Amino acid sequence: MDILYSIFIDPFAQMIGAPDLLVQTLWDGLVGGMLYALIALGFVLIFKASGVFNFAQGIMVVFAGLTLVGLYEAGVPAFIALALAIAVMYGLAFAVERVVLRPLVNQPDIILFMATFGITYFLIGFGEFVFGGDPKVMITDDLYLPKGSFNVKMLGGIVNFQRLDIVAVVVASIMVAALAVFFSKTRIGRALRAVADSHSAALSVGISLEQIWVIVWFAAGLVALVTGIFWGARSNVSFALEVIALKALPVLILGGFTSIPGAIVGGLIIGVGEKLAEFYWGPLVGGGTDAWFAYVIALVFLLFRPQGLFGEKIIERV
Amino acid sequence: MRAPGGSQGGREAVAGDILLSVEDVSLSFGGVKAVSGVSFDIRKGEIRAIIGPNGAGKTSMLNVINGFYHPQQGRITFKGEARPRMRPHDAAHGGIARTFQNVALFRGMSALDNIMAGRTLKMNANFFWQMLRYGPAMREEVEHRHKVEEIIDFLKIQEIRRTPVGRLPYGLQKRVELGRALAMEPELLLLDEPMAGMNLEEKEDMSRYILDMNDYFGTTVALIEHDMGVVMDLSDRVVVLDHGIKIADGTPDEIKGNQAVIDAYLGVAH
Amino acid sequence: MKTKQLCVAIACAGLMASAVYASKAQAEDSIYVPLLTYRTGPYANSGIPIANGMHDYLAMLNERDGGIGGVKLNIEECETGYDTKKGVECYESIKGKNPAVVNPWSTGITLQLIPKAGVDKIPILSMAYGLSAAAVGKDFPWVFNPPATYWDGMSMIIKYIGGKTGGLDKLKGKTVGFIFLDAGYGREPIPLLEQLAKDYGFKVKLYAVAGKEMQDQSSQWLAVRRDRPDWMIMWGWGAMNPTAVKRAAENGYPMDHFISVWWGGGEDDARPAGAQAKGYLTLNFAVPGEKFPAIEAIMKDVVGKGKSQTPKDKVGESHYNKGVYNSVMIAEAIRNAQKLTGKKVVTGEDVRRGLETMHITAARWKELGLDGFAAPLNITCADHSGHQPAYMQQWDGAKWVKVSDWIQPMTDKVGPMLDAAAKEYVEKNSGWPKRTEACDKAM
Amino acid sequence: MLYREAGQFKTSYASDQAIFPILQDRIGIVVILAVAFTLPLYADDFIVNAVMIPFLIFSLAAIGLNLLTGYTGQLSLGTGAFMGVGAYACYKLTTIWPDVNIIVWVVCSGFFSAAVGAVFGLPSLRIKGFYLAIATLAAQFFLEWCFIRIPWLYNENISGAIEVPQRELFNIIVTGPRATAETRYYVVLCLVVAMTWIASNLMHGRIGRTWMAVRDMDIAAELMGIRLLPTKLMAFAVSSFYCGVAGALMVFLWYGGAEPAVFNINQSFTILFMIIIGGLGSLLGSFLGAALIYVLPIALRFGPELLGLHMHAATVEHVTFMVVGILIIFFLIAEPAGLARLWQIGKQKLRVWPFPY
Repeated sequence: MDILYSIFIDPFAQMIGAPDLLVQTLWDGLVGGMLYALIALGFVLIFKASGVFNFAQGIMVVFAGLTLVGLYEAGVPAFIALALAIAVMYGLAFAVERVVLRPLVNQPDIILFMATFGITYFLIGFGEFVFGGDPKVMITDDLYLPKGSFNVKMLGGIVNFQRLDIVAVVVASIMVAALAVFFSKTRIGRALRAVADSHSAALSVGISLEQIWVIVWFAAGLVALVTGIFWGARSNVSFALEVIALKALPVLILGGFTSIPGAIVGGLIIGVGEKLAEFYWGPLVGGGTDAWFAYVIALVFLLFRPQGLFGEKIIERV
Repeated sequence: MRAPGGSQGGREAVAGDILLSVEDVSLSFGGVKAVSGVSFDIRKGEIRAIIGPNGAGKTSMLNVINGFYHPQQGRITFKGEARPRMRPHDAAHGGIARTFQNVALFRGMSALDNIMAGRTLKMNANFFWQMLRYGPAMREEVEHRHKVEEIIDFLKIQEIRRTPVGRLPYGLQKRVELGRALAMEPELLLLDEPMAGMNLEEKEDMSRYILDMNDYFGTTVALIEHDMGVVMDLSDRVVVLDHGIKIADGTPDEIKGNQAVIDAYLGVAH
Repeated sequence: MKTKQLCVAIACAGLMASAVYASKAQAEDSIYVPLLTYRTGPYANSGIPIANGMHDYLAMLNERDGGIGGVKLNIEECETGYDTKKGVECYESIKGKNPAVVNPWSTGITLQLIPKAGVDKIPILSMAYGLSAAAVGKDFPWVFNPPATYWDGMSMIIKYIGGKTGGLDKLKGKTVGFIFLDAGYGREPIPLLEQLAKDYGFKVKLYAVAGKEMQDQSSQWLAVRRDRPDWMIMWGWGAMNPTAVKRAAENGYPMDHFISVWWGGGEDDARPAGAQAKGYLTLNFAVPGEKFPAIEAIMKDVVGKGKSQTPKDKVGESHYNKGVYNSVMIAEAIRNAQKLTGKKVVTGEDVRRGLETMHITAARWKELGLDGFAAPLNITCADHSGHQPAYMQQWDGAKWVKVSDWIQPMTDKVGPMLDAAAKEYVEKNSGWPKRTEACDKAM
Repeated sequence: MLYREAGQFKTSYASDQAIFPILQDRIGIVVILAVAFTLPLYADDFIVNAVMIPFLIFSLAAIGLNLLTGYTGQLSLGTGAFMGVGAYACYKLTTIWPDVNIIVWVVCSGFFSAAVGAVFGLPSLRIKGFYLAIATLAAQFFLEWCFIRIPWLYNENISGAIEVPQRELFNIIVTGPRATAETRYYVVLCLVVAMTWIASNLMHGRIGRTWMAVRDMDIAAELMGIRLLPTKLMAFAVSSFYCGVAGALMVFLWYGGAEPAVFNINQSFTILFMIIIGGLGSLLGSFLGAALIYVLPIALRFGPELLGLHMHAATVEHVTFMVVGILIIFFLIAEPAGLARLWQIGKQKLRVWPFPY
């Protein structure tokens, strides 16, 4: 009975008893979810336009962040460093297209997936070689990112908001909105969708596959840079960040591999879900559940909706 | 066109028992009706053709017969037994084999292995002997290899035995697929457009195989085909579907003169 | 197509060829000191300064004194990336080259090497990490974990907390939170903490941080906010430390009630949070700073001459000096071994004896040019840790400041637990060899 | 000229169904086995201990994953965890019943991981491809967490790690620190050879054909009477069995102790690299992939020193990462079907050499 009580009643009693903590948990989950969503967004962009499951997105986040901070530490002014980092991400997109994607065009998905592992390895080695393996402090002040926090008195307690988190959520929302508009309203965006539907169809309407790949990888690079800045500011810029990218996978499952709003909704569900689980139910099993909870949500979810939240129902044909 | 090797002047009507009957079957996806209220039967030993313009619901009909789709309404009786929730592998166990409109071979395997895979149901050496590839497992392999070699000889594909089927030309792939279905020694063989995309010579070969198979092995065949010449020559009875509805059923001669069929093919509005 | 295949063939051939033989014969007139370090991977922030400190001190001995006892040290780093697999590979590759001592620098690698040490006759020096029970020299003749074990560290922290509360008996009814890396390393002090909680009547709250989640930690710190423990103790490593410090500050946890074990005491752990981290406390056993003559010698002979990877401004930092401490022990052990055996080029077996007789007094520290650098160290045949004291240092917003005297561990509590743990280890590993190595007299 | 099958006529289907129908291949296998079994006579400890033993163990794990991913087409990222299940099962078994022969327990531990693998294979009926990969990722992280969180699994050791006790086989020490590299090598080699032989038998028979049928076209397979769920579950079980045995060997005959981090996600990825680079659906590819992915970094780390080049340890590591990354991409471009396919092409060329037309 005790167990049942602590599973089914106690957590809810806690939620009602200390609503400020509940709000705080939800807010933290929201922020974490938004940041997961940013990483997932990078995956979605590339998957949508080239069908490549880009495992390197995680290391691209680290690499982008490192480039920015590394250049700054080398004496480049912050905003020039930012511009240069963007240029580097473009160079990376260009190089990936030329060296990896072009020779592997029309290969099965798993081969391209594997190739992105190659890219991951290379970027880990190259990043550490150039910038060193020691973690770097994100240059929040120079980028005029706010710091500190403010407390809001509500529900008989205090809810703490980090200014940085608010900016992160706002920037992430703007990026998502911008990308959604880009995909649906612009000529290039429509071309990208054409590529996603059929490579040959895209070719037949005169769109160069190469250009499109460069554009999506560059867009994913930009997303990675933004993600790197915010994750870097939350802890620091180091290669340990790479593992966070794995969290984007359950987000993708929930949201579907090709849906931009799906990435956001999935991110929020995962972010909020795992925080609530760890905070209210985690102590029952000794904590640390956030290492796997997101994946289990995704797994359970998949069993009922194999196509994801926003995917279309799959009808198998013979 | 007439397939060589068959009897002349239309096939004699085979008046065997009813092997399979389709009664008032309806199937829809979402709101789209693929098949509605179709009934017909297939007799033992006959070659039954299902024809109709594109989108008439022919392939859906085959999918219903071998349990891949479950009809919302109506029932299928096979060998006197109605199995409402039959799964595809149950159908296979019951003796229904099929080929596919777009070749569905196991692309990574050789022609020989593809046909051997067709014998899976007949093999039963347990895991232990399989592991050792010795005793019953090896005996079984060799025994079924004999059967498979017979089929290979029958289809004249000796040279491509070891070739991965992904690398074969389309016509040969279709032949291997037929071989694979044959290897199951089915009572009822469903052929989904066995001659699509073939040239005249290949079509003649394929027609001969179908007839021979029907003669030698006594296999009942239900086939979908667009080539009217082939259909009229091969089949004993023909059922015509259009927009998911059965519009005619009878011998080739009856169908030839049926006004509804002619209208359907000419696209006359209903 | 042809050339492509040729390239592949050549690549394969080259790979095989270079894999065939990878060890190299060693010159007879030097002492081989391999350093297992990690300058890469998720834990590099802690690993780099330590690697630098270890390397630079030994390199300085080579430059300034021409080695130890006239014999040059052949210093070689092997990169482990804090990965057990690579660590074991490193060990296998160095063990044939007659190493004087092995420093695994990872609890995981240490655990793998402990059973091998006695067989390969190579002593393991795991400075203040690894298996706490290895302090029992009777059962672990080849393993050393000076100057203190994790359990010593935990007891020192509780002692410090007791002191701040007005006596250990005043701890009754208080809550102590323990946030730890969810791995063997982080879990090790829990039994002692729970024992002490029972003895002194305080409550313990555990907050596990999974290795993958160490850059996030928001739910753990939220739980801290809910539970409002009076003190927080941290056993973290790598990227976990700076993140925890940041989260603690963000959640408004009083930083001067937040205490970390010595491995959370690097500059890189507190610096990212900057002024917010002000007040954050950690244990330490090697005083940071570059004003010691030995460190100045490093600056002059090694770093100044570009013979090191260390940036000038990082010499003398907290973790760097821990690395130096580690190398001082290596050097002293080699010296002792030379004295004991009369040989110039000593082997692992000799160095083991040298470690067992190590006694670095305050005077000796001064001789070494490290006056006041650390507490005296005394290792004996029975006690391979020394259970030496440590002190508390506090982050003032820009650097570490010493804020306490040397705190002695509660040896009365820790000792019996160590013995029990060692006994259990020996029992569980059937066939664990009985100690046959004789004890030398202290030098 | 040497590689010809002309003149070798098959007189029975049994001999035509043999796994190596060509004489030269059989000779080749015998030579390789002879070299493998005599290796400790002329190779030094480092080669045996740090190259060959892990290489064989990784090959076995790669075979395990290849059975699932290469032959049955079910992408799995839980290999590391399944290896862990084997290792922990073996540890528990041998500490509870220390008198039973350790080899028995190593093999038995495979059954535990097979059971766990089958449970986590259940979603495969509804989920495919990358989606399934993420379902197996849940297995990976959940099991990893269990290895840390269930002290019973590691006998409440304070270190949280498992330590390998000394065990003997016919009075020869095979596990623990005092087992010689040669002994351990022979034990590993025998098991790997036996299990490779079994895998090869399975893949050449009905079971293999069923699995490949499911991989190539699951719908057609189902319409031929192959039940998908039992087939996939069996593939998960057999694959996990191999991984479990590999995990137990890894801890008992190579590391001599392990903490949960050994079985982390990187382990899973490493094995996956091996089979993709080596060749999906090829046993030979599992070995070639393991050689490339495991031996290459060692060669890169210790190679430059051999050539007299002196580099910082960290720099070597960076360069290793870069080179491995470049080589992965290079090999994928050169032959996406893997090293095993390259080998096939080479053999085909040799067969018709010197008159290719």
